[in-house]
Amino acid sequence: MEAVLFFLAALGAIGGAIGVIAMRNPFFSVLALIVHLFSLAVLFLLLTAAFVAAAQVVVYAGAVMVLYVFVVAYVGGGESAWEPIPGQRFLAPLVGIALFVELSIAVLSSGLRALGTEGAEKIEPGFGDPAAIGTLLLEKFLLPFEASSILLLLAAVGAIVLAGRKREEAA
Amino acid sequence: MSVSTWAWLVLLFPLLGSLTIALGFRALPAKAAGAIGTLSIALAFACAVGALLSLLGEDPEARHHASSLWQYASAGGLDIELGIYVDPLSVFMALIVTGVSTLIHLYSYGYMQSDAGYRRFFSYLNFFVFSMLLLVLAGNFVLLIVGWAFVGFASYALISFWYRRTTATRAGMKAFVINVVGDIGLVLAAFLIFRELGSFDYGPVFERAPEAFTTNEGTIVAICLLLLVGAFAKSAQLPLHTWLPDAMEGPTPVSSLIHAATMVTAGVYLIARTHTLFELAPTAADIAAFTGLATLLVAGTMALVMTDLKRAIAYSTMSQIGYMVMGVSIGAYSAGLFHLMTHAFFKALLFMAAGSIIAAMANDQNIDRMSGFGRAMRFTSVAFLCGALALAAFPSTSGFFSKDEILAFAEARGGMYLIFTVLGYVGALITAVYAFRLVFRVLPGKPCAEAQELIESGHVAHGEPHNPATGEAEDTDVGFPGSEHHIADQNWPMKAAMSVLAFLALFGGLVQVPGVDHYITSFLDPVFHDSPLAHIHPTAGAEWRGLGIGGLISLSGIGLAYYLYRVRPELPGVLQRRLRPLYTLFVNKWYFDEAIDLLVVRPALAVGRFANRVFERVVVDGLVSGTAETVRGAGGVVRAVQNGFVRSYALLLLVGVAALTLYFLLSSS
Amino acid sequence: MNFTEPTIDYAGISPIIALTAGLCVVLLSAVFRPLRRSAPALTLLTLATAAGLLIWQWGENVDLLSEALRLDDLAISISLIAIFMAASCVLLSVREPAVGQAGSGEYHALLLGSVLGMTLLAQAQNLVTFFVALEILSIPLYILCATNLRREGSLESGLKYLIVGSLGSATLLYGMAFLYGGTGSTGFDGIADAIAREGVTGDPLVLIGIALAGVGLAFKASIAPFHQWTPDVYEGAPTPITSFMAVATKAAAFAVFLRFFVVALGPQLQEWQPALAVLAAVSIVVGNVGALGQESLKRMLGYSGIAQAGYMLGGIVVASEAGASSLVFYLAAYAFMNLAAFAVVVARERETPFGDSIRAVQGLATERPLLAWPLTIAMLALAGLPATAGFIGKLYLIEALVEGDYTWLAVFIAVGTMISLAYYLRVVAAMWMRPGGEPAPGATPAIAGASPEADPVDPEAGRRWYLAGPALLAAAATVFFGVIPQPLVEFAEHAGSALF
Amino acid sequence: MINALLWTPLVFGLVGLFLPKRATGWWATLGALVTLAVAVALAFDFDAGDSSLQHSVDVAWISGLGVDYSLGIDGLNLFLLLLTAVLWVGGIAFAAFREQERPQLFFFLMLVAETATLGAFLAQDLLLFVLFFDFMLVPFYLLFGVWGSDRGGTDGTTARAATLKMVIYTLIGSLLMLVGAIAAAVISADGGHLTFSIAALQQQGLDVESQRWIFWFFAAAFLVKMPAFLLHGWMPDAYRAAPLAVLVVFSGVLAKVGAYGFLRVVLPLFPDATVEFQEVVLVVALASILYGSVMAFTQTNVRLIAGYSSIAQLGFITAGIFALRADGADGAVLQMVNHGLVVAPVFVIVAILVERTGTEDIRQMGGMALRAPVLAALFLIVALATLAMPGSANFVGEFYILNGLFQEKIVFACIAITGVAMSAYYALRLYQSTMHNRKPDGLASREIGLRDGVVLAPLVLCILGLALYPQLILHRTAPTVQQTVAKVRGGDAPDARLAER
Amino acid sequence: MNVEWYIVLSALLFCTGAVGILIRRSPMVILLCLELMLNAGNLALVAFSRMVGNQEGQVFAIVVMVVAACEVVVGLGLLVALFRRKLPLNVDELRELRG
Repeated sequence: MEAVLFFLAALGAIGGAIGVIAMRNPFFSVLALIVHLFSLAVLFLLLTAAFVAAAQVVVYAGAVMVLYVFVVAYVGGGESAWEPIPGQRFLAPLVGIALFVELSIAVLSSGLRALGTEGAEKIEPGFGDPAAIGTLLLEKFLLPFEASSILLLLAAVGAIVLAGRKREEAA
Repeated sequence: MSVSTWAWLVLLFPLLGSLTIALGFRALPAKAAGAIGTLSIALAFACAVGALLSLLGEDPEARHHASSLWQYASAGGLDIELGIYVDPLSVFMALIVTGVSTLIHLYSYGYMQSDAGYRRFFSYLNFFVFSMLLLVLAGNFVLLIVGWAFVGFASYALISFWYRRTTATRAGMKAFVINVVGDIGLVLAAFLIFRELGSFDYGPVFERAPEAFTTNEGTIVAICLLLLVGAFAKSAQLPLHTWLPDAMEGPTPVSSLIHAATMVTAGVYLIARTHTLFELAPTAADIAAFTGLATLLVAGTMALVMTDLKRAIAYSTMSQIGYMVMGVSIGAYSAGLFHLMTHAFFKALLFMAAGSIIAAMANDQNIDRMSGFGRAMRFTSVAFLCGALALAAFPSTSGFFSKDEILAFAEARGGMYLIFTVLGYVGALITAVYAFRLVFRVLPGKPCAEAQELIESGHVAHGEPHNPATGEAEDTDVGFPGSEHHIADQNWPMKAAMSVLAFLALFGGLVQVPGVDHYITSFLDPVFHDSPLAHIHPTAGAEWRGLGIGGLISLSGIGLAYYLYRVRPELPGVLQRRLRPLYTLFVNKWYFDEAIDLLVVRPALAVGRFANRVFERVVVDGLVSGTAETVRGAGGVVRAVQNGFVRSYALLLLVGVAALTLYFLLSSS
Repeated sequence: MNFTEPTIDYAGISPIIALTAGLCVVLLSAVFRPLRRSAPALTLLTLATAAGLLIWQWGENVDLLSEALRLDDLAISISLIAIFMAASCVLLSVREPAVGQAGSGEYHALLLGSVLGMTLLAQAQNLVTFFVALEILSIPLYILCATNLRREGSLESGLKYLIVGSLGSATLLYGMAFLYGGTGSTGFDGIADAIAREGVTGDPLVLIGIALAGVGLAFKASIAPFHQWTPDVYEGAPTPITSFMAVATKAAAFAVFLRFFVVALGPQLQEWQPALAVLAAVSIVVGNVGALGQESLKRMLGYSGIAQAGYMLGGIVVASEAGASSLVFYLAAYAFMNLAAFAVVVARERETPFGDSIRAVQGLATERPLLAWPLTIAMLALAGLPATAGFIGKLYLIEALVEGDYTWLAVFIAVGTMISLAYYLRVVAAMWMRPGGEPAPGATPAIAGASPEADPVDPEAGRRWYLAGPALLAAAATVFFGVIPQPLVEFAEHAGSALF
Repeated sequence: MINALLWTPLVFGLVGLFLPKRATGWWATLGALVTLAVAVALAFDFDAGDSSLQHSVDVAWISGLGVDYSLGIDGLNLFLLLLTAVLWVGGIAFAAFREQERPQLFFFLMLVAETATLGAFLAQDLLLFVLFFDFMLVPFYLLFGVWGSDRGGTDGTTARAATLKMVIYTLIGSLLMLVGAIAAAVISADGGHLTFSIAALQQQGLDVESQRWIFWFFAAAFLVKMPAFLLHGWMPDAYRAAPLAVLVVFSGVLAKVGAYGFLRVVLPLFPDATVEFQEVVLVVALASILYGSVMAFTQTNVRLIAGYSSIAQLGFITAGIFALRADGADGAVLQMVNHGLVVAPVFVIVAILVERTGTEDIRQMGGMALRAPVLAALFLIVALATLAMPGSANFVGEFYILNGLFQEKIVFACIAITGVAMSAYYALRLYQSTMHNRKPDGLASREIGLRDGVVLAPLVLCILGLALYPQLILHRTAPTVQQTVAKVRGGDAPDARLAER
Repeated sequence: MNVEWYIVLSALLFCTGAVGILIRRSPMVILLCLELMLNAGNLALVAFSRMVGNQEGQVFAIVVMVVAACEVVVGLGLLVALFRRKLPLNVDELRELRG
C-alpha cells in the first residue's frame, strides 16, 4: 500500500519536474510544478511530516503558485528553441546525469545503516504534527523563525522596489 | 739623503710637472708649460743621478732598498704597499729614462711650439715619464702593473694626441687594447706568484722562488710565459707588435721617447727584473730568446721595404728590441741592458732627425719623395747620419759595442745558443742595409721640391695639411700638423737636444769596451751576481773577434746599401719584381694585422652582433614577452568563458559541483 | 504539550535587535514624507548603535538563543567590518541615482537587512540559522543590485545574481540536508560530535554534504570556479553597492566558512583541506589573469576580488589560529583598500562621462590629486606593495600558510601578486602617466558613458566630502596599518583565537 | 643617529611637498646633504676593528608576526650607505639645476627612494630588509614612468610599458623572496619563538633541504635586481626610458642592493646551499661578465653601453662574493662602491652629452674634447676607472675579486679576466666616440658649466681619492667580510660539506 | 519504504531542476526550476528527519519554504521590472555584461 503510494507520488513528482523543464509555454510549466508540489506533499505525508505537507499545499501550491500564474498572465512568455551557447545543450544533461550518479552512489554506498531502514523504529506519537513543529519553532529554532519573518519583510520591500509604481523622488 | 728618498723625488717631480701643467692649462702661457715640463724632468734626472751617487756610496752587497709610503690595499690575506724598490737595475733604468726624456722634452719644447695642444702635450709627456719611472721603481708586482698600465695609457693618449684624426684614435685604441692584453698576462702571473709564494713584493718573491720551484716545473714556466705576454705586448715582440708601427700616428717626439727609447724597452727590463724566475724556467727563457730572434729578423725585413720614414724606423726599433730580449733571455743581462741604453740614444736621435725632416717635408713621410736634404738641412742630416751609423753598428759607435756584446755572450754560452750569434749577425747585416737605405734615399741627390724651397728661401715648406694615411683634410684646430713647422736647423732647443744625443750615440758605447772597461756590468753586478749564468764571460779575445766580424758585416751592409741605392738605384725595383712574393710578404708586414683581425676582432664583433640581433631579441626578450603572452592568453580564455550567458555560468558552477563531489566521493573511506 | 521558553541573553543579541529595529524605523521613514530625507542619517545611527553594542560585547564568548548563534570575537570583528562597509556605502550612496529610484527608505532598509544577515551569518552555528542568515544577506543584495532601474546593466546584474545565487543556495541547502542526514543534527557542535563518531567519519553522505555546502559558501565568497557572477554583478550593480558587496559579503561568507568548516567539519580536516587549497589556487590564477586588460574599473576590481578571495581562502585552508587571524586581518585591510578605490570610482563615475571606464581616471594626478593619491595607495596596497596594509596582510597570510605546511600555496600567492601588478599598475599609470582626456589605446566606449540612460553628471563630485572623505580616510588607514600594523594585528589575533 | 640617517630624507621629502615649486629642488638637495652629513658622522665613529653591528637599533615592530625594527651598521653596509648618500646628493642636485615638471612630487619621490634604499642597506631584520627591498620599486616606478621619455621609432616602447616591465620583472624575485624569508624564519623557528632577526636566524640555522629552495628564491630576487645575465630583460627598455637624473642613483646604487643581499642574507643564512650552488652562480656571473661586455661594445646608445657595462661589473662583484674567500668578498664590497662611484658620473656625463648633442647615438657624437677640455678630462678619468685601469680603486677591487676567484677556481678566473680586456675596449670606445674623432656638424660642443661641475667634480674627486687609498674601505670592511665568509666555509672544504649529506 | 528511495528520488529531482536551469531561457521557468531544486532539498530534509527520528529537518524544511517564497517574490519582481523596461524576457539576451 505504502509502496504503491510512494511510487505513484514519485512518478507524479518526477513527471511534474520533467513537465516544468519540458513545457514550451511557461503557463504549463507552472501547472506542472503544481502537480509536482502536490505529489511532494503526499511524500511528506508518507514520511509522517503532516505539518510540512500541509504547509506545502497551502503556502506553495496555494499562494506562491497563484503569484506565478498572475505574473505569467501579466508578462506572458514563450521562448525560442534556438541555443546560442555552444555545447550547452550537450553538456547540460551530461552534468545533470553525472551529478545524479554521484549523489546516488553517495547514498547507496553510505555506511549508515539507517538509510536501509524505513527510518527510526520508535518515534514518539505526534511526530511531525503542528504542535511538535510549533514547539521546536518557538524553542530551539526561535531565531530562524523570527529571522525568516524579517526575510519575508525584506522580500516584500524588494518586490515593491522592483515592481512597484515608481514615484520619482529626486535624491 | 738616502737612496730611496732620492728615488721618491725622482718620482715626485714629473708627477708635479704633469699636474701643474694640467691644472694650469688655462692660466699658463705656452712657453711656461714647456719650460716647466722640461725642467721637472731635468730635476728628476738630477735626483736620479743623486740616487746613483748615494748608491755607489754603499757597499755592493747592500745596494738594494725597499721603501713604502702607506698600505695601499691590505686585506683578506693580501698585503699590497705603495712601495718602491731601489737597486742598481732600477737606478740604471731611471737614469736612462730621465736622461733621454730630458733631451726629448727639450726637443719638443722647440718642435711642438706652434701646436695648439702644446700644454696638453707636455702634461701627457710628463705623466708618461712619471709612469715609466713608477714602472722601473715599483717595489711589488701590483705597483709594477700600475706603472705598466700607466705608460700604456700615456702612450695611448699621445698616439691619439691629434684626436680628430680618426687614424690616430684608431691607432691609440689598438695600442691600448693590446697593452691591456699584456696587463692581463701580468695580472695572472701575479696571481700565480701570490698563490705559490704568498707575496707580491720583489724581495720575498725572489728569495722564496728558488726554494719553491724546481727547475722547469710547470707552474714557474707558466708564470714566466704569462710575464712574457706582458713583456711582448709592451715591447712589440711577435705577435703582439702590430700596434707599434701604427703608433707612429703620434707626434714624432712621442715616437722617439715612448716608442723608441723608453716604454717599448719595458719588456726587457721586466725580464731582467724577474731573471730569478726565468733562470728557474729555462724553457720559458728560451722561448723568449727565440721570439726575440724571430722579431729582430722579421722586423728587419719589414724595415727593408717600408717607404714611410717613421714606420721604417719603428720596425727597426722592433728589431733592435728583439736583440735586447734575446740578450736578457739568454742571460746576457748587462749586455742586453747596455744595448737598451745605446739604442735609446741613437734611436731617439734618429727619430728626432726624422721628425725634423718630416717637418721640412710638410708632414709628408714618404721617402720616395725625399732627397737632397743633405744640402738643405746640414745639421739634421749630420745627426741623422750619426744615428744611422750607431744603428748600423759602425765600428766604435755605441751600437757597435752593445750589439756585439750580446752576440758574444751567446757564443760564449755555446751549444744551441750559437744560433743566436749567427742569425744575430744576419740581423746586423739587414740592419745596416735598411739603416743606410734611409740615409741614401733621403740625404744625397737632387733636392726635392721642399728641400729646394728650403735651400732657396730658407722657409719651411707648407702643404695643404692632410692626413697621409686617409688623405682626408686635417682638422687643424686640434693642432699639428698646423701652420708652422719647426726644423732643428732653425731651432736651438732641438739642436741642443740632438747634438747631445748625437754625441752619446757615437761615443756612448765607450763605457763598456771589451778588455778596457765595463762600467755597466760592474754597476749592475749586484743585481745579477747570484744568477747561475753569472759565471759565463766571453773572453776579451772572443769579444774582439766578434767585434771584428760585426764591424765587417756593418761595413759590408753599408756598402751594399750604397751599391743598391746610389750606384744602381734601379736595382731595388728589379729585385722587387724578381722576388715579388717575398716583397709582397714584407710590404704587407707578414700579414700580422690581417691575421689578428681574422682571428680575434671579427669573431668578437660577430658574437656581439649575434648577441645583439638574435640572442637579446629572441631569448632574453622572449623570456619576458613569452611569459607575458602566456598570461595574457590565459586572461583571454577566462574572459571568453565569461560570455555573459547566465546559463553557462550556471553550467560551470554545476561542473564545479560535480568535480568537487567527485573528489570527495573518491576520498571517502 | 509543555513549552519551555528558551533563555534569551538580551545583551548578547542586542546588536541584532538594534539592527532589526533600525531596519523597521528606516522603513517607516520611507512612509512619512517629513522623515524621508533622514533615512541615511537614521541608517548611520543604527549602524553606529549596532557597532557600539558589538564593541561592548567584545571579548564575550557565549551561545545565544539555544545555540542558534555564537557571539565571539570572530563574529564581532566580522560584523564590525560589515557595518563599517555599510556605513561607508551609505556615504557613497548620497546623491546616488539608484537611491532615487528605489526610494531612499527602502534602499537603506535593504542595506540594513543585508547587514543584519551578515551579522547573523557571522554568528550562526546552526544549519538553519546559517541558511536563513545567508538568504537575509543575499536577497536584499539581489534587489539592491537591480535598484538602478534606469540602467539595463543593473537589472541584468540583479537577475544574474538572483539566478546563480539561488542555484548556489539550493546547492548549499542540499549539502546541508546531507550533512543533517549523515549526522542527525543541525547544530555545528552536534555535527562535529557525530562526524567524530566511529562509522560516520569519511562517510560519503557526509563528504557529499561537505562538498555541496562548500560550493555554496565558495559561491558567496566568489571562489573560482563558482566566481562567474562576480565580474558581471560588480559591474552592473550601483557602485556603492558593489563596494559594499565586495568586502562585506566576502567577510560574512568567510566568517561562516571558517566556523562551519573548522567547528562543524573539523573532524574531516584531512579531506577538505587539499580541496580548498586547490580552489584557492584556481581562484588566484583565474582572478588575476581575468583582470588583465579590463577597461571597466569595477570589473577589474571584481576579478581582483576573486583573486583576493583566493588569497584569503588560504587562511581557512590551514585551519589554524594563525590562519584565522590572518584572514581577519586581510579582510580588515581589504576593507580599507577597496573603500579607497571604490570611493574614487564613484566620484569619477559622477563627474566624468566615462563611467567606471579606466579612461575616467586618466590624468587624475594633475586634475584631482586628492583623488589620485587614495586610488594609487589602494592599487599599491591591493598589489601588496610594502608600507601598506596589503603587504602586512599578505605577509600574515603567507606566514600562516608556511606554518600550516602549505608553502606551495604561498608561492601561488606570490606568483598571483606578480600578475596582479600588471593591472593594478595600469591604473596607476593611467592616473600619473597619461594626460587627462587622451583616449586609452583600444579603449572600448565606456559602458555607462555611452549608453543613452547615462546618469546625470556632477562635475563637482570629486570635491564632495562624502566621497573624498572616505577615500582619503581609507587610504590613510591603509598606509597607517601598513606602517603600524600592531593594533590591527592584535584585533585579528583576538578574532582568530575565538575558534581555537 | 641611525634613525636620523634613515628618516631624514623622507622627512625632507614630505616637507618639500608643501614648498613652492622653485624652492623644492634646493630643499631636496639640502635634505640629501644633511643625510650625507649624518652618514659621514656615522662613518667617523665607526670602529674599524669591530666586526659586529654598530649603532644598532632593535625594537619590536609587529610582535604578533615576530618582525622587529632593527637596524645596524657594519663593514658590509657602511660604505654602501655612504655611497647612497653621496650619489643621491649628486642626482638630486643635478635635477635641481634643471627644470622639472611637478618638482615637488619628483623630489619627494627621489627622497622616498633614498630612504627606502638606505633602509634596505640598514635592515638587520630579514623581513624589514625584504620590505625596503620591495618598497624601493614604488618611487622608482613613478619616477621612471612619469618623468621618463617615451621612445619613438618602430619599436617605440613607452615609458609606461618599460617601467611596468621593470617593476614586474624585479618583483618576481622579490615576492618569491618574501615567501622564502618567511619560510626561512618559520622553518628555523620550528614551532618555537618566531623571529626574523638575521643574527638570530643565523644562530638557529636551517636544514639543508629548506636551504636549497629558499636559496634560489633569494638568488632570484638578487640576480634580477643586479641584473644578471638572462634576467636582464627589463634593463634596456627601463634604462632607455628612465630620466637620467634618476638613472644616476638607480644604476649607481640599486644594483648593489642585490649583490649586498647575497653577502647580508644568503651567505649567512644558507651556507650549505651557497657552497653547493657556488659553481652555478659563478657560471651566471661569468655569463653576465662576458655577455654584458660583448653587448656593451656593440651598442651605440650611450645609456645602454653604460647599462650593459654595469651588467658586466655586477658579474664581477657576484663572482667575487661567490669565490667564498675573504679577498674575493673584500674586493666585491670595494667594487660595489667603486662601480657606484663611476657609473653615476657616467650617467651625469651622458645626460650632459645628450643635452649638448640632442642624440643618444654615439655615432652622431664626437670631437667634443676641443671645446670642452674639462668635461673631457673628467670623462677620461671616469672612463679609465670604469675599465678598471690599474691605479684606480676599481682595479684594486677587480684585482681582489679575481685573485679570490683565481685561488678558488682558476678556470673561472681566467675566463672572467677576458672581461677586463673587453671593458677596456668599450669604455675607451665610449670616451673616444664622444670626445674624440671628427665633430659632426651642428653639434653644440660647449664646456660644462659650473652647475654640472659641482655635481661632477666631487664624484670624480671621490674616485681619485679612493684610487690613492683604497685601504680606507678595505680595512673597515675586512673584519666583517672575514667573519661572513668564515661562516660559510665553516673551516672545512666544500666537498667535505657536501659529503656529509 | 526505505529512506534511500526518497533520497535518490530527491537527488533525481534536484538534478532535473539543475538541468532545467541550464537549458531554459525564460527567467520565469528558471525560477520554477529553482523551486524544484529547493523542494528536492526539502524532500531530502524531511526524509532524513524521518530517518534520524528528530524533527529538526522538518522545521528546516518549513524555513526553506519561506526562503523559496522570498526568492520567488524577488525574482518575479525583477521580471516585472524587466518587462516594464521593455527588456526581453530571455536570459540569453541579457548579456550586456560580459568579458
